[in-house]
Amino acid sequence: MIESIIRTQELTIRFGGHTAVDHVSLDIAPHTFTSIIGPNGAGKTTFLNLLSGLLLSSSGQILFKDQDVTKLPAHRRVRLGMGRSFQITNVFPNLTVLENVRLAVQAKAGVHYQLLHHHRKYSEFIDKAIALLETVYLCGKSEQPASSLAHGDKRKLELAIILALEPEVLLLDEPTAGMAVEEVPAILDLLTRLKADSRTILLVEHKIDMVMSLSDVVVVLANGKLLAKGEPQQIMENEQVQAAYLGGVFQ
Amino acid sequence: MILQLSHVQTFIEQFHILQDVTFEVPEGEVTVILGRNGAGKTTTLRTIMGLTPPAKGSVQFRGEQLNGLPPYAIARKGIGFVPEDQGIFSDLTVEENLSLAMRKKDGATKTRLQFVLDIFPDLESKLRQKSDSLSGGQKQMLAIGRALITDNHLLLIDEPSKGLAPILVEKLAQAIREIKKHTTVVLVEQNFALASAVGERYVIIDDGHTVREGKMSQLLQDRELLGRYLGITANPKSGKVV
Amino acid sequence: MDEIANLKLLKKAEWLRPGKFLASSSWVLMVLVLILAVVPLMTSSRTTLNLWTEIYILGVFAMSYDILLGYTGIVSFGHALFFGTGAYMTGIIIKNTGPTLSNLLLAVVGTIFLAVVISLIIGYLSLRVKDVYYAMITLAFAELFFISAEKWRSVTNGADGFSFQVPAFLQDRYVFYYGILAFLVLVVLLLRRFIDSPVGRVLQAIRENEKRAEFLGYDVLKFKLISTVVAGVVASLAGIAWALQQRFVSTGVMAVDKTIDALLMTTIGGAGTLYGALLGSGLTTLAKHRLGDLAKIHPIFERWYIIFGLLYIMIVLFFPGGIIGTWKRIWNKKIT
Amino acid sequence: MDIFMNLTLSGLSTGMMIFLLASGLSLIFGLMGVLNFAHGSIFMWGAYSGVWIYFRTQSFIMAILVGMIMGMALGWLAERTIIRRVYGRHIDQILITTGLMLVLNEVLKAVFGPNIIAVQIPPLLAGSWELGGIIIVKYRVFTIFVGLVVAAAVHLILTRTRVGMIVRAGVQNQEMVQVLGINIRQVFSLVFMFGAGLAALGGVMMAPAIGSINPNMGLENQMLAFIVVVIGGMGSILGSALASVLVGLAGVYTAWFLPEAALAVNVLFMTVVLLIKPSGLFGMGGGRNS
Repeated sequence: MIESIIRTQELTIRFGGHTAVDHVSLDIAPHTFTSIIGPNGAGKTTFLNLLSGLLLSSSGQILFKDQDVTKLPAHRRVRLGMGRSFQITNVFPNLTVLENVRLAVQAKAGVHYQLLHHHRKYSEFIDKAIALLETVYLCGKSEQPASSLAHGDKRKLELAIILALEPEVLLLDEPTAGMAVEEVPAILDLLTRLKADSRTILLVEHKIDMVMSLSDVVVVLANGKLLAKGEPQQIMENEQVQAAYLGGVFQ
Repeated sequence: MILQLSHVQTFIEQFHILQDVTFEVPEGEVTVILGRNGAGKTTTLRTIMGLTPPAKGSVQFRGEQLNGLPPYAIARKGIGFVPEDQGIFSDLTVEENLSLAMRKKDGATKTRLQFVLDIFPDLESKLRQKSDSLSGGQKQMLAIGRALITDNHLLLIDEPSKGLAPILVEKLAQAIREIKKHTTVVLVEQNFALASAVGERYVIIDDGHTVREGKMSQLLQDRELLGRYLGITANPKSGKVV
Repeated sequence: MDEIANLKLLKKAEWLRPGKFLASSSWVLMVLVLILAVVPLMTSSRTTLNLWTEIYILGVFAMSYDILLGYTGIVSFGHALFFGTGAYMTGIIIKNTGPTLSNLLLAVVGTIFLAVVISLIIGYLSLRVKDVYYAMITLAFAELFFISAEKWRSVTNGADGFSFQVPAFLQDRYVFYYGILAFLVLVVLLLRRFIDSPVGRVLQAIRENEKRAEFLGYDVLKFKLISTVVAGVVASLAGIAWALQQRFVSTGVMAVDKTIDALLMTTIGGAGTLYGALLGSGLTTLAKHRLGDLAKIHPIFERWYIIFGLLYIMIVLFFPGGIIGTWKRIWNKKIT
Repeated sequence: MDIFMNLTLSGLSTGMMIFLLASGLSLIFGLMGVLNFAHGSIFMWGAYSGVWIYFRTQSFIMAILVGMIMGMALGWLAERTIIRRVYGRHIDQILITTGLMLVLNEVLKAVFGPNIIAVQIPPLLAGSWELGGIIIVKYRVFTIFVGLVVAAAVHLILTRTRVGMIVRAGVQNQEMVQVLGINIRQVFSLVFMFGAGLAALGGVMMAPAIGSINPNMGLENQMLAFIVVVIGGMGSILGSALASVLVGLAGVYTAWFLPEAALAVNVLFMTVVLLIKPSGLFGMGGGRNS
């Protein structure tokens, strides 16, 4: 019986004199949709970087399904079941859209060091990749190089890549960043469907309305510290949170 | 109008950050750009400075077109910029940081240097120290002071209160009031208390669009607008925060 | 009616599209091999046949470099040390034990073993650091090998080098020609299979975006190691062939110039296209011989490399896909 | 004892000449992030044009002047025409500067011929002093002196002048330098030119010290300069100076005991430094993949 799928204990990282994430202890329950919000520079992305292994913490611990992953390299965490998206678009630009997803399917299947078989031998990978592209409405563009996609489509492609990894936990860093307003609903729709699958999702996001409508739990970071955690409505009404956003008492 | 942005669009790589930004900055006032996280406030300042040049639209400064000029040329037109991360050269001393900004060493520059040391007395005693050794607040003072050394007509300041203790925020507000006697200021600020205390005009940016501009005093009356664009104050009880 | 004609035309165009054309079938290779196979029927000049085998051998060497540069996205300045290891191993073993087939096989086995070991050691030491440092460390190791070859005179005879006899059956010029051609075809087939294998695909992913590849769960360092081992082994095999063709080995086979030759051939022909490296080998080797001959007219032609250096700079700046890559791009544009 | 003294002097002298080459390399990398594989070629152009003038004028001062002017001209030209197109693109920088190296070396051979040219130490600096049984070669003392003067001058320029301040600031944050109204591209050109000039000076000094010049000397010495820059830390002049001395001394001491191992020791040294402290012994910033 696992109560929390991800647990951080006193997680801290310092850059020179600056403490970007400051003794954050947080439990993420499985099958919940958790959003992390906070003012600029609160340490949200850094926190995600620590969870996913892009950065190593200065002190504190990260447990994933009760296993200590604090020192594991990123690729090992992915294989354990943590998939992440990036704030900046992060695909393989000169490979086709299909190949982008196929590589992720191949990784999930554990086919790593196979030198001599032709990759087409694994036709089930291609089938699965196509199915995933259908999920994100990108099927018609499967043969284009990823670099030719519009920005919104690239974000969809990223989601397809992460879905291909079938992670138990999805770490999403601002999936709608830099999107034209009309492109946002498609991503919102996708996230809603992911939520319906009862996956564990951790979302860093600025768009408060989106956070409020999707989240089961909202976590607020400010100046690297955990400020509040609770249901969306609770958080909205929390004076400390409002103060953090609006800048404290001052005349 | 000292600065005019009309229908400015800016991309960072493929990110369509500014989608339609239009506003004007009257001379001699403090204009505050407000908006939620990720709305495009920082990018607006960086676009004015030429650091992320606009793809479409125009930026005019004292009637001159700034589009297409490199950042250093824009700076020489008389615009100072204090970035979000302060951009202090930590390997250099405080004095070197200041003198790097001096393009001339004439009497006027010396007067301005004195003005900087008057409003930020903390800096005077630390002139010979490596700026690495400054506290967060002192670094902010140095960053703003550095932008005041040159004969600037316009000062762009990005979130100066970030990470500062309340007492320092108050000092900062005084300094900005002092600065605006000489220079027009455009301020990006999430700390609404500070913004409303020093700002005369406001511009609200949301999702890369300017959605409203006007006098700060009017904004303070408009709770609904405040709630909609400035964060999570959906709840009228939040009045006491400000 | 018109529409059907158009469709047919389109189909035909599709077929001619270099991307499809190269990837969809092996027949371009077959035609090429057939053409190359009849070369000896048209000439029996030893010089001409030597020129062709030289192109094939350096082509193999350049293709192995393309695995690093074009398919994994790393710049090595130490590739010649593998080429040189193969050449020296062959030369030294055959010279000291006699020109027999079994000794040649011993040299091949020993070379492969050594190439694997060296590439693992150097790769392990240098693949963790940034690309510029990687280039530097590989250059440093190549210098070490070069100097060792120069200083260890009792075995290598230093910069003067030594000649040796090749096994009798390789002395027949036709046997040698077809042998090397077969070697080339084999390497092309193997490398093509390699780059189309799951590992090869991951390497291209690493070239495109290392971080993303890691976040798919791939252990990037291990894949890069595989890449350096494959490239190293193939380069050392090319070195063996080179020694057999020249029947002479000197420090030249270890020199940085050899690595730079491979870099030039790959980039000019088109990095990341495999066949580009072969084309590059053909161009530079032909130029070297043809322009080298013109040196009798004016010594400036001895400096023919200047032209290739400039061409290379132009290609890096303006045509990153080299000849084949640019050709593909133009074709694709024409069709769409 | 006198052998030890002689070795030390010779090591210091070699170290100082490597420093001339390495300091420019280090500055260019520190400020612009460009690892210049053509740096050794510019060094060689300095040596050849210096020697060429020396043969004609018999003036070593002229040789130094002309060599440096040649180096600076080539550096300026290279930056203007080629290097500035690839700022920020690391792989392309490696490829393009390698191409530049190739072209410069080939043109050099076309102009000056591909053969080794013997060079004598200028009479004024030739010979040696004897001091209590220790023989001190004058030219070595001269190179050490020039090296120290250049190190001090570069250090003073970096710390005391406005341009130096801009360079130091630019190493940290180029964007901010521009925002202060400074055209950093101009500074880049200047530093590139200056670095190339130092490399060329190293070439002119090196020629009499080793007694000859040849078209391979560029790459050999560039290798040592790379090692120095890695050990000393990119962008750190004092680091380069110390590392140059270290590399120079390590080279001569090992060469005395085991001549074959001289380079090996330095290469190993560099590899170890890179793996343990990628930012170099005296440098800032990291070299490790992130």
